[in-house]
Amino acid sequence: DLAEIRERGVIRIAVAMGIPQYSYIDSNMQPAGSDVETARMLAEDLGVALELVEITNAARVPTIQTDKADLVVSALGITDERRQAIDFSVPYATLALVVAAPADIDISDYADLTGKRIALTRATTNDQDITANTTGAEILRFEDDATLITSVISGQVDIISSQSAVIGGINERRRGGPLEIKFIQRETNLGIGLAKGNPELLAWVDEWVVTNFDNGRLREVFTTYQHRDLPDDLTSR
Amino acid sequence: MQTFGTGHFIYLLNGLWWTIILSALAMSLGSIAGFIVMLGRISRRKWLVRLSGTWVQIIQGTPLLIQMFIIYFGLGVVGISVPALAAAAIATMIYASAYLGEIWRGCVQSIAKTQFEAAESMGLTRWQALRDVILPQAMRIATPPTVGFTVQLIKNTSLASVVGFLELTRAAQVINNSLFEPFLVFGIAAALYFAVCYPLSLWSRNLERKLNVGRR
Amino acid sequence: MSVAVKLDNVVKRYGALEVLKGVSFDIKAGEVVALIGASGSGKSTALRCINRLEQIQGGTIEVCGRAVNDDKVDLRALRQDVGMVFQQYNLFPHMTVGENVILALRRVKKISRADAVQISRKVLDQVGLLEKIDNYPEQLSGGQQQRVAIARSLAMQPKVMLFDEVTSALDPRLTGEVLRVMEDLAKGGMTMVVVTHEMGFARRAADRVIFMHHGNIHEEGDAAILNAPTTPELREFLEHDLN
Amino acid sequence: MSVAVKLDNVVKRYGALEVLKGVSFDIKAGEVVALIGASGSGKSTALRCINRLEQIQGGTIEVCGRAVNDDKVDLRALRQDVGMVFQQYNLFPHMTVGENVILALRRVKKISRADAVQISRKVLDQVGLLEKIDNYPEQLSGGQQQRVAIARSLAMQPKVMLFDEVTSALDPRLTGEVLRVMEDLAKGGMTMVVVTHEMGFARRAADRVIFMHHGNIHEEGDAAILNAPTTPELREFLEHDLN
Amino acid sequence: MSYQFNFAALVPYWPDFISGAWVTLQLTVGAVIFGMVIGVLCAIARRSRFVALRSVAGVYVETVRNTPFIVQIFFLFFGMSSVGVRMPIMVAAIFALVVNVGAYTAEIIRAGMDAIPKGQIEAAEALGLSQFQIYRDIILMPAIEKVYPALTSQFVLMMLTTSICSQISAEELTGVANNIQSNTFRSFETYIVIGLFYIGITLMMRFGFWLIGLYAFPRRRVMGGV
Ligand SMILES: Nc1ncnc2c1ncn2[C@@H]1O[C@H](COP(=O)(O)OP(=O)(O)OP(=O)(O)O)[C@@H](O)[C@H]1O
Ligand SMILES: Nc1ncnc2c1ncn2[C@@H]1O[C@H](COP(=O)(O)OP(=O)(O)OP(=O)(O)O)[C@@H](O)[C@H]1O
Ligand SMILES: [Mg+2]
Ligand SMILES: [Mg+2]
Repeated sequence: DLAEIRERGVIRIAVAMGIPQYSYIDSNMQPAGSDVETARMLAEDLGVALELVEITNAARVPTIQTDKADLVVSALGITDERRQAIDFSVPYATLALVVAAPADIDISDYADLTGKRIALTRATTNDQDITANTTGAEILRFEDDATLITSVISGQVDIISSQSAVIGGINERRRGGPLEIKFIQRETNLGIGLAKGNPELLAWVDEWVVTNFDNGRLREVFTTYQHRDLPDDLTSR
Repeated sequence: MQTFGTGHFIYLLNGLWWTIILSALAMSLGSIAGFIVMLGRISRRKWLVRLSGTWVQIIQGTPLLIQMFIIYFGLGVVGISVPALAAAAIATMIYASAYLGEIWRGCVQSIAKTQFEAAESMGLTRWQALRDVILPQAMRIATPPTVGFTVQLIKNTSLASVVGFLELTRAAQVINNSLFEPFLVFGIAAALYFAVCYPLSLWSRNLERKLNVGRR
Repeated sequence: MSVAVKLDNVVKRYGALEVLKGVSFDIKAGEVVALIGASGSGKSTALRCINRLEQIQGGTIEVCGRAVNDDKVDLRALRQDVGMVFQQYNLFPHMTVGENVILALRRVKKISRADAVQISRKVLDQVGLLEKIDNYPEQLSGGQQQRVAIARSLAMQPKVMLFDEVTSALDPRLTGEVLRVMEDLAKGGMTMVVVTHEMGFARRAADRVIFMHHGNIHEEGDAAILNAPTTPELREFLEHDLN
Repeated sequence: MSVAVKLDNVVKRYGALEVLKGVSFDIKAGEVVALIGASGSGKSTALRCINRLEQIQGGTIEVCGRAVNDDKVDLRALRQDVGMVFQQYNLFPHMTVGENVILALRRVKKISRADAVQISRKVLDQVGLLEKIDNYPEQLSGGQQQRVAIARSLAMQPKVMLFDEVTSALDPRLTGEVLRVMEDLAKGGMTMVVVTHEMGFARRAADRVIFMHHGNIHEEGDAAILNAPTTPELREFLEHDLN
Repeated sequence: MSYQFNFAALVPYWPDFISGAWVTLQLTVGAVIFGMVIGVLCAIARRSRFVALRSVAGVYVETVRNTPFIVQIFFLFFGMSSVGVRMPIMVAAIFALVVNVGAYTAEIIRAGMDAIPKGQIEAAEALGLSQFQIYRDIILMPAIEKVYPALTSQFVLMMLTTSICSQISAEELTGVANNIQSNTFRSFETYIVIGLFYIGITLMMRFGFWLIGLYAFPRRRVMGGV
């Protein structure tokens, strides 16, 4: 818990590398992205050193459950299912989930996906939404965003469900015409995850998020990487 | 938009370094454990044979990925925190012990039973017979399949990424996640694997050829 | 003369197949016995039972006063007393001729390296192969390999030697050489049991001949029975002998 | 009588080692020839050259009027004329005795299954192994395997048979049986070349004996030369014969 | 740490586990059958007299054996679609597995063929059999019989490798497990359950290969030792 972290002088924050704009490796081979920046800020404000625990997407929850890290700051959407396994802070950022496709494909809601082939990243909120809301669509689940993006760039699939931030990256490389956003599935609130039973740590993190959201530092970090603004009422959602 | 540069290449080399470290750990620890498993498999005691047989069956029957996951997170569950390197090394050691044990058992048993008989009828103990007569011969037969397994193990260490281990494949994935140039990045990773594995394969083939000539 | 090997009503089965059906014979110390009989009659099996490479299902075997099929028998001591030369030689292919001979001297008898080398040179000289001491088995002809196998057993100075068809791969000349070695051993008082299908060899080598038939001893006596068999089975067996 | 096999100045080398140094002999149709000589003298090699399992480096070989070492020779036709029984039997371990015999009849001679089975039963009966038709080679004793190998070759009704030490694993009784089969074949007019190290067998089986020494033919003549050798080498070779 | 095991949470997902196992099985069977064919052909090619054939087979075998499966499957799946060939997932996955296991099988079977005693082949030649007949009747089955244990292990290993096919969105056991654990956060329990599934499939495979062995190698029925 909090006292232990202070005593240790190090906070271990888990980040899944490879979520575009949130956490990735920059050209200097250093971790970068809005989540990475957020983690750095948090450690600095707590007055301890930061140890980034680089993990994979699927390991985000188990890493916290088994105490391999103190916090997870990794585009982790706050859901009821996840709340049963770990605790979340108040929202610190959002993830816009969209369905995108080339211009010549006509889709405007879930019902239009019937009979189509749609790709997404496994174990994400996109996955849950699409699985729950469509019938008769062929869903291709890739293990991470990079593979998903590769599948669209290489032309294996045309329609994807992902977070809005990846669309730009895809369109830079794609040959068969750019993707456009067909509809927004939802804007998911992202929370900082931590193990259950740490009220002090949770309280500190909550307070930190609210303070830094209000003073604009968190919003600035987000906008730098994501090129969009966060909603004003985020921390009270 | 970023492009592939020397920084990326060095990052991959760093991943390759960890791949080699992990493989070396797995092979050195795994061969000790594998030797013990082999002894169990050829033992005269029924229960030892059965025990080691079950071990081999279970380990060979589950993917390395799942073994890694269970060891890394499983030890965490019971409160033992192991570093990723240790977890990956333990898992690959266990994995290697089953395969090496089985490969070596096959080799030892392929040495004609009459060699054992000849040694024993000269009064050698079972252990002396094994050490002086059987193992030196089995070792020659065992080298090609052992090298073959090593090559597979080097590639399978890529599964250690599940426990957050940044070896070659994972490094390639991380780079690809920011570059989105899968053919380039994975192509280079494949070439690096090839550069490590092919000499081993070549060596084992030459060895095999030499041994075959010996037997004629 | 004391009894070196004593089989009493020995029964050996492989599953349902009864290979030895109550075999009894005594071999006196210093005696040379030839074991003959048709293929599959149980000759090799009998030899293998004597130094307990096979477990027996009935009867008793005694070698130099030791109960072989007793669970508490000191197997290593037994096997120091009994040397065996296999039909297929079973040399250790990864060792030179010299190393093959030295191995058991060092490991079992714990003799110093220098002494072991000296012994190995002596026995290899005895079988006429001293100059091959640093060759590997593969580099030898069949007959030479067979003689190395003999030398390897001799080096241990066993009290009893078991030879299983040691001349099968040899032309007349080499057969003669092996015979000469065995005659030397006999003069030195060694007990020998020789399985062979060459009657000429049995005639020359053996003090006594035991004829096995379907897992039983059917006829025995001195080498003369090869010229005047009393049972029709032995007569039939010998009838086809070309010589 | 016509010539079945004709070797003219045949040279065979393995690398630098000259194994056959200009060997010449004729074998007439219907003749039985024994090839004897010390281990390594080139007997097996000579047989293997006759049905072109080995390429030769000099000279010519003719079998039933065919130039064996001609590049354009019809190898399959040649091998239908020449049967070979190997020293190591070389039975196909994954096939039963019957299947071993039938295989070439079906594949090479394209005989119907029923006819092939009938032929196989006939030849197996001839070597006394009809009841083993459904057994696998491993289930047979050495002598039985050797006889199956003979039956397998016989079934193809070759004009010439090459036997390489076909009695090495046999006791006198089985050797006798094989001899009887060969005598039947000889009566039927088959040409046979027999490599053997048993002089008794050579005496009984052969019309003519060829003694090889260091890759050359050193002496030849009818079986009488085994009793009265003219060259010192053959005399020395025979000296050690125990019979 | 207080981790409470809760397998009950997984009960509603049993149809998913079953369907995952079924996909794994389909991938395995497909890959074994075609991999065997490729393996035999390549083994023969590697022993061929023709240099060209030998080297083509050699390059294929060495390339595949010395690079990771994940890279191979990426190149096949995404590479093919880059040049406009879009295959159904299962076809692509089986294709990649066949390419992979074919190379390993080729090496194993080649070793078996090399171990057939030369005398056997000479005996067949002496009987007048053609090269093709010798391969079919004398070499192939005994060679496979000799390396059958190694072959079985390789195919089991390949079955375990099918888990990587989840990378290209095949819904096999591991993929399904990842779906389920992302819903339940019972990763441990999920991995333990699919671990048991894999062991079950392994046992089934070994039993299946044993049965096939009984049928394919009648000698073993008589002599024992399958
Ligand atoms: N391991 C075994 N399992 C089953 N049967 C066996 C085994 N070993 C030998 N036999 C059988 O026991 C019988 C006797 O075999 P043994 O080797 O003693 O014969 P032998 O008299 O030495 O014959 P040969 O002259 O051919 O060497 C044979 O019928 C053989 O088939
Ligand atoms: N493949 C080979 N490579 C090199 N040398 C060989 C080969 N085959 C045979 N030789 C050599 O050729 C010589 C003749 O061999 P061959 O087998 O013809 O002898 P042999 O007269 O049949 O002897 P044996 O009575 O021992 O069967 C031997 O010195 C042998 O070492
Ligand atoms: Mg025997
Ligand atoms: Mg020969």
